[in-house]
Amino acid sequence: MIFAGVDVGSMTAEAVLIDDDELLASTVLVATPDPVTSATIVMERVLAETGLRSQDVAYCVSTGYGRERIPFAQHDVSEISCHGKGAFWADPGIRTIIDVGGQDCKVIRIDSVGDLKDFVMNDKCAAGTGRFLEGVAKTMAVHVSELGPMALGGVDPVPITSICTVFTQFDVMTFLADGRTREDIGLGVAEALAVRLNRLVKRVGVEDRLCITGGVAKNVAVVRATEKVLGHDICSLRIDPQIVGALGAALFARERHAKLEAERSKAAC
Amino acid sequence: METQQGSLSRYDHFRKVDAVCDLFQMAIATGASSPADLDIPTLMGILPEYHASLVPQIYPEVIEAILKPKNRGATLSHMAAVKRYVTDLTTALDSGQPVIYNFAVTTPEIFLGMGLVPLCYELLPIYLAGAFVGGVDQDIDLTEDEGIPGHVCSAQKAPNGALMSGKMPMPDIMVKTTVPCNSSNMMYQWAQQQFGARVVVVDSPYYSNRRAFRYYVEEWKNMIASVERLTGHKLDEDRLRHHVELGNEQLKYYYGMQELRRRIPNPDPGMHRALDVAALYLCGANQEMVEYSRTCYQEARERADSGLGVVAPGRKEIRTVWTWGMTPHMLYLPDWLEERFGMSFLECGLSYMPSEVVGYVDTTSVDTMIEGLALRAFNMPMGRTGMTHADLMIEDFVKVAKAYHADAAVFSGHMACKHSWAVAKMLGDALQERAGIPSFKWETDLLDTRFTPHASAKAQLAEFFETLM
Amino acid sequence: MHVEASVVPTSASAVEELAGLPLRADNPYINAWKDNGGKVFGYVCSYVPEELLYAQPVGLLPIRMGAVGCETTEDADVCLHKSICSFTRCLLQLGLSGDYGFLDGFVMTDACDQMRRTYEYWRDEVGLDFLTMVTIPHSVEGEQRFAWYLEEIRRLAEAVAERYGSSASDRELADAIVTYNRYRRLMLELYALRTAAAPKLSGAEAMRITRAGFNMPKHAFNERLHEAIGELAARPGIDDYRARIMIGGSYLDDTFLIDIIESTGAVVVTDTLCSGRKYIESMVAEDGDPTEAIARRYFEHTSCPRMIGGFEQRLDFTKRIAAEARVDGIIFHRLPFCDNHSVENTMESRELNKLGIPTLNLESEYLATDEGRIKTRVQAFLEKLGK
Amino acid sequence: MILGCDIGSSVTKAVVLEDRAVVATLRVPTEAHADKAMDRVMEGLRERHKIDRADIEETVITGWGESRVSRPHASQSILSSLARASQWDRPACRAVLCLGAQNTAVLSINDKGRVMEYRMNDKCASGCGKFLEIMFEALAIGVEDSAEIAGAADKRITLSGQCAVFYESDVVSLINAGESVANITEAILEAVTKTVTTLCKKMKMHDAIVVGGGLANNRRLVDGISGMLGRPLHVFGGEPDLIGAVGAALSVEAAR
Repeated sequence: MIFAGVDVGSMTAEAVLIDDDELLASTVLVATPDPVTSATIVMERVLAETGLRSQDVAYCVSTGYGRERIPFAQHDVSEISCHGKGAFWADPGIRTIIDVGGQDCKVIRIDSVGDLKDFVMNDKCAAGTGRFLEGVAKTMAVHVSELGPMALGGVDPVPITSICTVFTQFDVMTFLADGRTREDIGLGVAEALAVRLNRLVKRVGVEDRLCITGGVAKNVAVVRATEKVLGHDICSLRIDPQIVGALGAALFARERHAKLEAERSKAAC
Repeated sequence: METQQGSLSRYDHFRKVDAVCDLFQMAIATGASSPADLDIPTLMGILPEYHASLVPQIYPEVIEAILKPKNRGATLSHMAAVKRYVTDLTTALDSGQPVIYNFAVTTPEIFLGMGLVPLCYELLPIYLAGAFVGGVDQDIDLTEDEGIPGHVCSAQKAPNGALMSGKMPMPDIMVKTTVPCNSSNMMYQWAQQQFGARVVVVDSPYYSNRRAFRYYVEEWKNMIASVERLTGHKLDEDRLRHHVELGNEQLKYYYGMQELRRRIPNPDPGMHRALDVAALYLCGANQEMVEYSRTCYQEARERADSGLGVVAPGRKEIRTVWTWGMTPHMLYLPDWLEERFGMSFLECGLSYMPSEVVGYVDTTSVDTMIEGLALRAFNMPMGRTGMTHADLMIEDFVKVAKAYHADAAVFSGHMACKHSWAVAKMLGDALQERAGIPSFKWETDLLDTRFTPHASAKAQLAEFFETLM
Repeated sequence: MHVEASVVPTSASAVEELAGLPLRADNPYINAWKDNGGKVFGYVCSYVPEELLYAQPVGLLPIRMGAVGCETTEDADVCLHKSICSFTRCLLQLGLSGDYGFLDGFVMTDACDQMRRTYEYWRDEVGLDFLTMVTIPHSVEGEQRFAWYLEEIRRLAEAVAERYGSSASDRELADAIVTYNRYRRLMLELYALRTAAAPKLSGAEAMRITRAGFNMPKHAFNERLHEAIGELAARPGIDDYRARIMIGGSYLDDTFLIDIIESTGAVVVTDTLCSGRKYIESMVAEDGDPTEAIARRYFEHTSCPRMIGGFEQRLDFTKRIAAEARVDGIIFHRLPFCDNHSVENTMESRELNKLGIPTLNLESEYLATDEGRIKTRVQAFLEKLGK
Repeated sequence: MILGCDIGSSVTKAVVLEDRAVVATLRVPTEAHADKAMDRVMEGLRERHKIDRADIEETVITGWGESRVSRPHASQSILSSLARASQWDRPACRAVLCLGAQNTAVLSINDKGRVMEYRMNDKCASGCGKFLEIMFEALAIGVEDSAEIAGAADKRITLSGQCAVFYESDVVSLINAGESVANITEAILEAVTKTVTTLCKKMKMHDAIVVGGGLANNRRLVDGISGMLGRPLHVFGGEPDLIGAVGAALSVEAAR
């Protein structure tokens, strides 16, 4: 049976299809300001990929910022639970997840069956999030995906002192003007981000195994820097870290559907 | 340097403060008048390992400042006094004295009079933040990791982190005046909860009048009774008198310097404000502290008598009052501003104590001494203006600005200090309208160097002095 | 003074009238009170002895000032730095913009650093016929501290007498005490309807009714509340809720947070707010010297976090209320820059978690607009509770 | 001829004055390199205005990049440049409001053009041009079009929050709540209007306020602020973003 999960964030939207326990297909796209549009497009794409039609989907769960407003989703679950669920599916050994989203990051603790145990979310500040990295990348006129590899070449990381995402961009500009290499700036930014993530992790504590989800997980420099400050290995998932939320949603769709079926059959007899 | 043992070596904050005293004294003893003249490799060679490991963490600007002729004497004597205090404290603790932390505005004399050596909860982090780069940032983080938010005052977050990491001994008793703020009161409750400390409250009434003071004196007597009960140490009249006399002598010079700072040019170096405040917190602690005050006074006096100021001769002096206070983690800032802009630092919210109100402690009897000390606490920085209508703080500063012939005011607002940020606007307007001076307000944190990095603080202040002066 | 006669209820249903009672200048009871020559006094903190004011023969109506509906703080921000909590700034804004122009007096306290420091702005920038302060010791231990508070409220009474030329007799004080005790008992009945297995009203409704109580003469409110309780008891209860939640933390009189929580299917069944359950806790003794009895109740009722040495008592209160309402979890809210509640919430959470009571700590501005982020946390919290 | 340059972190503004009159103006991207920016300025002057290095008696630089220009030059603090330019534009001017990319500054000045007092947006980026850029990026519209787009607003939304980042998440929530771009744009501009007005009110400002900086081109902002202050605002002579550069150049004239 086919289940779908759709995750609409502030920067990207993802959709995942699963067939019982098998990951069928996934799609990631840059989100439009309107979550419903993003969700609709990303879902159409993922269906097109598999040649399936929307009516083939038995149940769909949405998550992310626009979650309550997705017309074709029967139910919505918070991205916090979804990331836990998705990461656990990818690796049942996972107990702690750091999810760096577009405008906020979360540290999620799950138990031995993948259920949410505890979580902490950054206070209202986009410092240390995808948007923070995007701003920096834009200032350096590189694509955010180039930031990681570039930073690995850094030797003497610049000190990123400003707490404000906006002002960090001015700092970066000043570093460039003062002739600091992009590599050193990239590394400085990665380390600043790692420090912020570490502060957040400290609030709920860390239990191995630990993984990072969301686009930032693809930034090698950030991952390495975070491992260093945390003093914990970060294991890489066998799936695209960006689709973890949507996958979790699809898994919740399967659970929820089974639950409803059970209730229905109970009601029948 | 004596071999370290007992709590001096056990608690990193004690050891560090003691070591930084050694280092500053050594640096000055070389006779160098600027870091350039210091033969670092040779010095490192003769330093004990621990001391050597600290050298790279010290602010170069601080070294530069303390080596200047105008700062040498004060620094030397202050360090000697602090070393003596740390020795007295650790000796007392090693001999089994309970660990008693007192809030800054409760005078040490009262505890010394009971044969106890108190430790001002906030004091050591203030010293360390001034000397070392990012001195207590990690301790602040430790506390925030427990869920204490950023807007709570770092003056308590730092020592709390130090307790968590074993850098200071666990408290048996903490004595807290409820002035000046909710933030500090909450953090003492937190310490009570986390460390099982017994918090003895000296309730500081709102208002600064006779009725409030009578109540306050009663609170002091109850506090003394509680501490006596909890420690078994009794207040001894002669011992109390001894320390009160030391304190009185110290105050004589403190008031004297306040007078000297009214002179044009101002002969008293700005970096001393921070040291003076620390000295005031330790008032009556030891003979060396009196020596420090005398040294500052006499040096300033000599400068004044020969018509010299702290600003280079021939240079226009910009006389400033710092309406919030100095910024401990930028200990060197006043010196830096004297050098760059000819600014002189007259008085600040953490140094102003009206001599005409406080005067000296009458040593006639235990009661007169308790009242006198209570009166000082009642009118000490924070104590005086922290818990009453804003008018008192405003009147004080308008008076100071006029009496000290100030050209400008600087409000280095500590972000956690909500009640003074609420007054900042009224204060600035009053100084503009009644003393005719502009105010520059900037945001900083008392101890956390990351809130406003030094570079940006310097840039903001430079802009102010360049544009207005 | 009785004004209910001169007020035409906006609705036959007491619940509807109370839940929809207009605030400030649009409040019919406040207007009727003034039309009858009465004076209206505002206060913010629950350490202000209302009975003492309500008993005054000149006719003083104490109302608890909130800032619901405040949309901007542009004028208050000129006076107050942004590190002052947004409730304080909103309240001053309403003062500066004239929304509280109908007030004859304002009785402040020094309970909170941020609020107490607006006294001078209320005095110099807003200007009121009567402005004073009741100051409160920071610990309730020891008779001399109680004595200070008692003297403070006697001085308040004297100041009022001096300004309005008459003072309340013991008889009048005793009547006020009876009225306020009845008010508290009725409110406790209302809470009992909330904490029922199938709550008779939502948390949002309860907060609106409570707010009406802050803004009506207690005589009139008691009558309408009594009817409302009847109406509510007759209702079918809410039985399809997702979880039973208790809220606590900083001052709250806006339903913003409760609306978000209840929009997830949970129901807020009780609270430990100083504007809620804590406010109606414990009665004033109806015998003995009335002023002293009033002082005792206000000084010794479950304390505000700013009271040193009161933590155990506050924690016990939280535990008791949570058990009373059989809550699934507690959501602590704090206004940014609120030192008292941010530290208190963290302390209480730690102790409660040790006992296996789940808590969620939230922060939001008084004029919050970030519904999305808060809802995500609330929803995740419910999912964590397995709800 | 005097060349005045205001090297901002993103754009470098240049003007050439002759007898206190503007004879040439130029804008080039800074691209985080002050020296290159200066070369581009010289190049532009030569090509577009036929002005050679030799024609320039003196070059005065102000702004972010000043300290980063290696070629010898005179320098001026940005605040005194603003003051000087405003009084040059309007001799009666006693106050200046500059709405720049990184900073919003309010100055009160005396009749000699000396800065008496000033306020700037502190740690908080809200109210500066960069902040608007970021907000409008989230909405996928340009700052320059914002005033017009906001004109179509049909509903009043209030944004709370203290810093750019707070606003940003508020904006994202609004988008997700399905609010119209026009309404959100209006809300953002209204928020900035309030922030700036509050900054102005924190200081005693005398009448005749000159407003400069890139954002001074945004009618919605300028009219809004003027309305809230209950005072007229005079937009700096035609090209408000040049105010700093003009002020820098005038310092030489002033010196004579």
